[in-house]
Amino acid sequence: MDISTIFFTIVSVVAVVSALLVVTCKNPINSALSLILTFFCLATFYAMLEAPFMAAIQVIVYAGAIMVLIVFTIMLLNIRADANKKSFHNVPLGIVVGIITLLTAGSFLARGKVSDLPGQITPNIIHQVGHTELIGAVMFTEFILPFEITSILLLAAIVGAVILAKRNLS
Amino acid sequence: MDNLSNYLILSAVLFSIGTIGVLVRRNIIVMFMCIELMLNAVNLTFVALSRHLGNLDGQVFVFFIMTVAAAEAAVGLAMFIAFFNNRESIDADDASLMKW
Amino acid sequence: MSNILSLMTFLPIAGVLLLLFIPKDSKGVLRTVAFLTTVATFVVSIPVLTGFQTIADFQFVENVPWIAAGPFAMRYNIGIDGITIWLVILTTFIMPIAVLSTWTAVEDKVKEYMICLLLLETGMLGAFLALDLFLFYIFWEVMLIPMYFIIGIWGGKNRVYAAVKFFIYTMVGSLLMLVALIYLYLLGTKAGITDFSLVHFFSLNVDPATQTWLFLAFALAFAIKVPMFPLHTWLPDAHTEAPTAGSVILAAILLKMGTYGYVRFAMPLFPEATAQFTPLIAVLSVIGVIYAAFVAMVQEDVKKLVAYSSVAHLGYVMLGLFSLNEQGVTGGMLQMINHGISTGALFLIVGFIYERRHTRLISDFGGLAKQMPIFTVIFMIVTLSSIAVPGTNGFVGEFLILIGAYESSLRWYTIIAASGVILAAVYMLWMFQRVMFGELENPKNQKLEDLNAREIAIMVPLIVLIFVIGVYPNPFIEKMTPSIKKVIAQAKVQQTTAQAVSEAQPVAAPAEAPQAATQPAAH
Amino acid sequence: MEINVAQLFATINVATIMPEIILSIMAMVLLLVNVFVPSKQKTYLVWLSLLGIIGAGFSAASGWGQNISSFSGSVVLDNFAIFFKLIFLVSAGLAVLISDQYMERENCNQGELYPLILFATTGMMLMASGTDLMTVFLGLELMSISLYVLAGFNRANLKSNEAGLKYFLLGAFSTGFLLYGMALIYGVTGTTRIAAIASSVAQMNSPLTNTMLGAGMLLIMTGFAFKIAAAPFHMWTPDVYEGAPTPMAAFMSAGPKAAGFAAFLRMFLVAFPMLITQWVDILWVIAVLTMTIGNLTALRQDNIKRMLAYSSIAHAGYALVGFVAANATGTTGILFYMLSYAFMNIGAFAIIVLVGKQGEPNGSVQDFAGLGTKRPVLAAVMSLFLFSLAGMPPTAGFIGKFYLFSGALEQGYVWLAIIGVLNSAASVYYYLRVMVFMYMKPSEEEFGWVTIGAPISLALVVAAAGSLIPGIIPSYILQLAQQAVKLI
Amino acid sequence: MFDNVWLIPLFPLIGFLINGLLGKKIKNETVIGGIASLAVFGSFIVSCKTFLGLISLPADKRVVDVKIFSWITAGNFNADIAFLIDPLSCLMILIVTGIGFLIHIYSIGYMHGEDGFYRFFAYLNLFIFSMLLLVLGNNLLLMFVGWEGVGLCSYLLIGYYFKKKSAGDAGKKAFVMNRVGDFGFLLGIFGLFWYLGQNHNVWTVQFTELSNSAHLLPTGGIVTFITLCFFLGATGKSAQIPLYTWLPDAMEGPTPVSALIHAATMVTAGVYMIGRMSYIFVRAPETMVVVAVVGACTALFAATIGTAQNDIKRVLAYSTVSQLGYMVLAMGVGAFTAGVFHLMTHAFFKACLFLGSGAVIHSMHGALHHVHSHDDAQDMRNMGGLKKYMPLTFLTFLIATIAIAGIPGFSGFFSKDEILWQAFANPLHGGLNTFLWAMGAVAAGLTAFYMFRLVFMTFFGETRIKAGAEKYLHESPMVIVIPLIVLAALSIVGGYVGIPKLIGDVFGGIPNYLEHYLHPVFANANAYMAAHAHTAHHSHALEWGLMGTSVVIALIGISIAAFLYLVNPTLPAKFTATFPGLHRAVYNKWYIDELYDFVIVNPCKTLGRFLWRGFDVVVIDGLVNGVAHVVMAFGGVVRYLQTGQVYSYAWTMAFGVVVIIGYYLFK
Repeated sequence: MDISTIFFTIVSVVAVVSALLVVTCKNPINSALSLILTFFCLATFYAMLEAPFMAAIQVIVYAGAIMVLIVFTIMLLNIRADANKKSFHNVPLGIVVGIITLLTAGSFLARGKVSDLPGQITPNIIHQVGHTELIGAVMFTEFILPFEITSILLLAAIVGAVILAKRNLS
Repeated sequence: MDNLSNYLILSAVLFSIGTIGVLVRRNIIVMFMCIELMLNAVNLTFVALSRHLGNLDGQVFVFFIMTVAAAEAAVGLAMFIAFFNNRESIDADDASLMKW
Repeated sequence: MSNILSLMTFLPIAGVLLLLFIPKDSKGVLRTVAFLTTVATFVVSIPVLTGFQTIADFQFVENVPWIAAGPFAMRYNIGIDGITIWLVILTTFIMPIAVLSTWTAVEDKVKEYMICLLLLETGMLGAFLALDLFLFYIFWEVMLIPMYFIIGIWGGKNRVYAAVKFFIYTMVGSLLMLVALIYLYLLGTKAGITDFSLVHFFSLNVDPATQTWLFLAFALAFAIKVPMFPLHTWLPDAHTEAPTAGSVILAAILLKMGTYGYVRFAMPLFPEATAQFTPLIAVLSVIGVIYAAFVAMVQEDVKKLVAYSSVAHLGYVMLGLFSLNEQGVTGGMLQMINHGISTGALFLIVGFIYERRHTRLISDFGGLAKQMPIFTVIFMIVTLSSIAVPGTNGFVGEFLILIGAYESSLRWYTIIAASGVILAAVYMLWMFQRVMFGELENPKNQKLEDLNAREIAIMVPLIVLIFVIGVYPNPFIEKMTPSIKKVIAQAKVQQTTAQAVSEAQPVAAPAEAPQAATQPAAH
Repeated sequence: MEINVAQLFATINVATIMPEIILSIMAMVLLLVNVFVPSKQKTYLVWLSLLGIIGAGFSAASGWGQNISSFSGSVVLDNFAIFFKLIFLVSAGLAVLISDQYMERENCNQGELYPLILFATTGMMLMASGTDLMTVFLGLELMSISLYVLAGFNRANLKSNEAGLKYFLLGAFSTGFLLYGMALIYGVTGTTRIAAIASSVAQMNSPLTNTMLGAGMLLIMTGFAFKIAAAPFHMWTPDVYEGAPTPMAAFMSAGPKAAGFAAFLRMFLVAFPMLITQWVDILWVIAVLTMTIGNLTALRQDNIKRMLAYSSIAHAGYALVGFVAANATGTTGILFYMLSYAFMNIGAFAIIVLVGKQGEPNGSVQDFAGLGTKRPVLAAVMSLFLFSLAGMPPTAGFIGKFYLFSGALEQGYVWLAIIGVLNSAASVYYYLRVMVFMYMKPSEEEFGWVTIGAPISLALVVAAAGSLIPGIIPSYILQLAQQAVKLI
Repeated sequence: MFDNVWLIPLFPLIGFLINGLLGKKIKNETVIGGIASLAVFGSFIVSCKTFLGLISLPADKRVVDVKIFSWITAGNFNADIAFLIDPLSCLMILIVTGIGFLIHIYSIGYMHGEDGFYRFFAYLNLFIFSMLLLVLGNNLLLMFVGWEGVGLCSYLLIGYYFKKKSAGDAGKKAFVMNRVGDFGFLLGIFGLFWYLGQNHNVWTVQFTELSNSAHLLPTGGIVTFITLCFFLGATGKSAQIPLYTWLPDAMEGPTPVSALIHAATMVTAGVYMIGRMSYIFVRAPETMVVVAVVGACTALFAATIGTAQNDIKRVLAYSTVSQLGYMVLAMGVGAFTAGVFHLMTHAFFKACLFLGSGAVIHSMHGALHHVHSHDDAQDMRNMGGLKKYMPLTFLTFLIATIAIAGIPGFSGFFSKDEILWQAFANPLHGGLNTFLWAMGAVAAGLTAFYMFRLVFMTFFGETRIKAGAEKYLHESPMVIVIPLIVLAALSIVGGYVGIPKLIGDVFGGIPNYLEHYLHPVFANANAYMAAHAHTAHHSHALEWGLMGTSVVIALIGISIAAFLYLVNPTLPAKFTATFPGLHRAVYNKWYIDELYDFVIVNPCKTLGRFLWRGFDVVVIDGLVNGVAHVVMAFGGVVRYLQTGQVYSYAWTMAFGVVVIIGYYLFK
């Protein structure tokens, strides 16, 4: 058992536990904070998978932007865990479904087979060229069109958010 | 290879937890967070696979997923606010004006 | 005049377009235009009749490509032959009468009403004329829409139920037929058939197992339309609720679509299945005859009684058609016309008294003969025609059907069916007696007026036809004979080979020979 | 790592995405115009958007007959995409035309509506022409996010807001599955290009036993099934259609459904034809369920929008029949059907827009009573749409169904076709029910509030023509659809 | 020579059309009656000419077909509008047009002032037309046209007083019962057509062709079935058991109708038909037994009922049924000529009786009307002693009564005696013959009894009419009386055309003209019988003895009637008081109508009601609507899956995914 495996195990446990906390915490703020923790764990995994750029934007976009937005909203709406109100639906059945989902996923993952065609982007190249640069090269050549679409997507999202959230004109 | 399996299993676990969350939680925002959790699980899969396959397409995909997640968050939260304004509630079960 | 059939079919549409430009309040103009359109259609149909040659081929054929996409090719292919000639004439003949029949009864939404009637005429003519299976299906379905509105908007108290029932019932059957139709076509494509033209399919050899299913699908659609027992329950409802014109058209023409479907499609296309199902159809027809008679006997509503009598009559028609010999099929075809005339006339008659009294319950009447002598005579004649008294048209048809069926393998069914003539007399005469005879007790009936000129004008052509066909049916039969022979040959050809071992010999041999002997006598 | 710009531009053929470009530019222009023109009247935006839509339409149509892949295989310009793009543009155009009057009435006539419609349309077009999982996904999200907003556009209205919320939550949830499926496919094939996926699958030793491939494929299927409202992923549909502003419900029922089918078809018929044995029986069940549930539930609806929502579920089921067939006839049928469905369904919604009062207190079928007497033309046009929806000849709906069921029969799915037609017969009931009320029930209502503006009357004329004419002379459109499906 | 035969039916048809269409406008009774009578008279003239033409031909050439036009042609089925002129049809047209003419004349007087006078004559003409078609038709189908046509006219005329419910009922009953017979007739046609065509390739319904192919038919078997079918037709039309009940009810019609249709002509159509197809009937021995037994039973049975009726017309009606029984019996024993002979004589005396009773009723009715009495003008208990008021009527009536009672010298004697003798001596039925003869003889006695009972109650004794009304009783006008006289005369002399050989020999060999005349018609049948049945030889003494017996029986019947109703008028009442049950049963016609109601009519109605309310509405429509309801109910359930809760939607989706993937993985 090498150090990376141990590290992976520890981070995995943290990720899973914090993910569970997201689901189980009655207070949305606690859920949000747990989610941030999960995101950080994932960023750690990305780094371990030699994708530092992904790790970075995971932290920046997810933990930074999105979660801030969420926490902000929770604060804004001043939602508290209301003890009188049920905050869960059928938990046992949920767990059963979750386990079945997991088993199914495990099943197809176990019996499935990923492609093992060797790709060009080996860790060596990443180390030589740099991950961010590589990503950029791919994104602005092969995937230029999706990239452009995201711009429109964001524009549409902004317009939409404004429309939905702005105060009534009347 | 073992490594990949671990990641895939882990992401499957996270995906399942996210799914359970969507199914059992009543708070809309928490539900949304659980969806984010699901997306992140997918992201992990993508990155792990990308690493395994030795091409960056997966990571680019993750980039776009994040963008979309951000956009969804913006729209979604705006909608939650509107909902809260309308009903003084953030409970998904209160959104049952239309049924049958 | 090579496009005369198209002209005839779509002339009513032209009338519809004209109607659209007439303000809805000028009811008289609307009615007149509609009436003139139907008359014009009838006039156009006359050259078709006079120019019709007594041969088995389709005539006045128009055949142009219409749709071509994927494996399918549909053609605008219409034509007329001995099977359809009289049905078409009947349609164009009944329509002016139908328009006249509700001249005063329909006061509401006259424009829409007339549009519906004209659309219906186009649909019916198209369905009779179509020689392309797909085109036939289109017209077949198109007919439903105006009829639905006619029942639903201008009908009686329970009209919505009746209209929806009519529509969906028919639709279920015809959609299954559509599936069979497509299936048949796809089978055909494997045998080199390139479009939906009917003639291609006659030569198609479908294996018997498939035939069974296809036949069932076709037969179901047609059986609902006929309607055959036990699929008949929509008919009394539809008839009772429909306005007079609706009932008349329904009885006179729409029901014929079902029987026509059997002759033109189900039987010649699937000869082996026809042979296989002949006993079943015969049983149902016979049950229909007897059953409907019994049910008709105890009806309290005149219109419902007539509706059930329709079921019985069409049972005879089906029996005749499935006897698959010349007498039977001729009788069936003739009886289709006869039923159109007589039952159409009966519905008109019911309409007359309904318009006056706004009731159709037999118990509300009695003794009308005193008050309405002309009406009585007309009613009597039509009743007699309906119960097939010799000298009227009904007799010729029923007799040929029964003798044809007796000759065929359906002998025992015929004997039971023939007892229907007794029951028919029972229920019709009983009804007639209760409505027309006895003392004029109900004070409301004492102010009834006899038929007016318009009403008499409607009835006279029908009465004349009742006697003309009854006394001299041969001109009507002659025009159909070659086509009927052809249909029989198509529907029977494989049947004889299939059963060659046992029965074919005595059935087939004499069927051909004496025709030469009797034929010259006809002229 | 050097980026060779010349090489980069060599892979780019802007013509392939010209319609999308035109639409998005027009959307941005509209955003600006809306800000700088301080008019309460927004009708000019309608005409401007229509201009953009027509421009995009011409641009799309001009590419007919070509087959150009561009952006390193991210998108393709082929007849299939063009045909679908025209469907989207038709729905968008009709939706735009019927929006103004409705939004004005409901006091939420904000100019951003039109850009959002155009953005959504752009997303659909990208879905249709995308040949890369990312393009498809982003197109789908662009469409979805715009639609979330459009569904909840009338945010002060509880129902609209709720509709947006439900659509959003469930849409995001289904996106999770879709993405997971895409991830698995990526893992199995090592690529996100559809063509490459296809060749990779083709080269696999045993694609049928690779469960990751199959599971990924089926997860993608569930994602698309959600978009086209196929059972059991249809649950959002009635609530969202009922709550969303009526023109948007109309738009959602036509455009995104078609877009879902476009991507769904391309994905499954190009990438996974080898696995047809694995998805076809599941799709068979889904098709039957979708038709049956949609129709059965629609039978009992009083709210007309909700009824049309269930009917739209049923229609997705019919289209799936053609999909199950997966042959030229069936897919031709899908294309034709989606086009005619856009006309007839938006047409029907247009009538609902017209008949409704503010806040739609009269949204039930019963409130149509007397329309046939008081507004005969409207009622007649509505009847035409309903008959077309019911699949009565001679309307476009019939021809569409004919091809769909023919496809199934051609492939030997006799029972599927029979279930289809039986469903079709059952569906007649609830369409007739509207007509029953319009024509056969008395009413005191005078329908005096019904005013027909120019845009909506144009929409009605177009929709009516589109529902009727292809039913009588369908050859041309059918042949186009046939050419379109040849390429996938 | 027979080119103008078509005029025979044409005249009445024209008369019908004129009166039917224009009668209402004409109004003048004399004109209407004149037109109608003239039409029939025209037919009569042409008929006479035809008859003369026919007898001028050699005996073996006396079968002529006259084709008018081709009527129905379908495949190998062909039926023409064509007339068959042969001795039998010639005789029949003479009877029909001759008696028809007389009754037309009579009706002008009788129907004077009735509502719908024109209608009556139109119907009468239509009847004559149909009857002529029936007897002249050269094929079964055309015969059937006439067959149903006369039934129709009978229906119309019975229901002439349509305001009376009983009249309408009676008309309907007549039509329906006849329809039952027609059903048999039709099946007979089908069977014959099919059998000959299928097996011998003779596709025909034409009489001459049938006659020529009769040798192709086997004995018994299918022929039995066919002939039984035809005989069912005959029982309907000729009011035999079991289908006789309509005829007494038919007396609801005006009396001339009863005379013409329900006595003289139409009801004999069944007999005529059997005669026409004698060559087929004789080939079915079982059928012949049935025919003979039914005829004999009817003769006896109806006679018993006739003894207890008080309505003058009903007595005559049952008498008609009984006499028809004789004719059928004659047919059944192969005595075709005798049957036709009796048919003819019966036409004379029964028409005379009916017309006479009509005259009585007419007079009674007028008298009762004058005193505003509602007493029944047809009830014999209200009559009595009428002979002094209506002497001519009485005389003619008496002559006819004597004729029907079978007193030697009158026409009825010859024909009836011939039948009884043949019943006894025929070669067909072996041991059954004695019974047949016995039943016939008893019936003859009963006939004599009830007929004289009628005469005594009506014309003799004291006047029982309501006091004061008797002064209004009067003899009828000449239009009524003249036909009576003519018919009475015929009742006497009509019998001399068919004097039995036995008697003829006594008077110096007077030939049996009728038998010679009809010989060609029945030659085929007789030849077959001669070849296939063993003719027993009976002595002349036996024949004389039987003849004497029947005369004695008749005289006994008359004597009893005289004793009971002339000498001791209180006795019948005592008798009925002694045997109330028997009297009630006989008076109520043995409850046969009630039996039919109970066994057939009511179950039919109940069945109809059940089929409608129970089966059509509940089961079939219930099934149809049930499917719809189940679908709707299912929709009602399914819609509640749509809870409106986001989480449940999410659950469904998750389930969907799990199930799909699970199915994929573990299938």
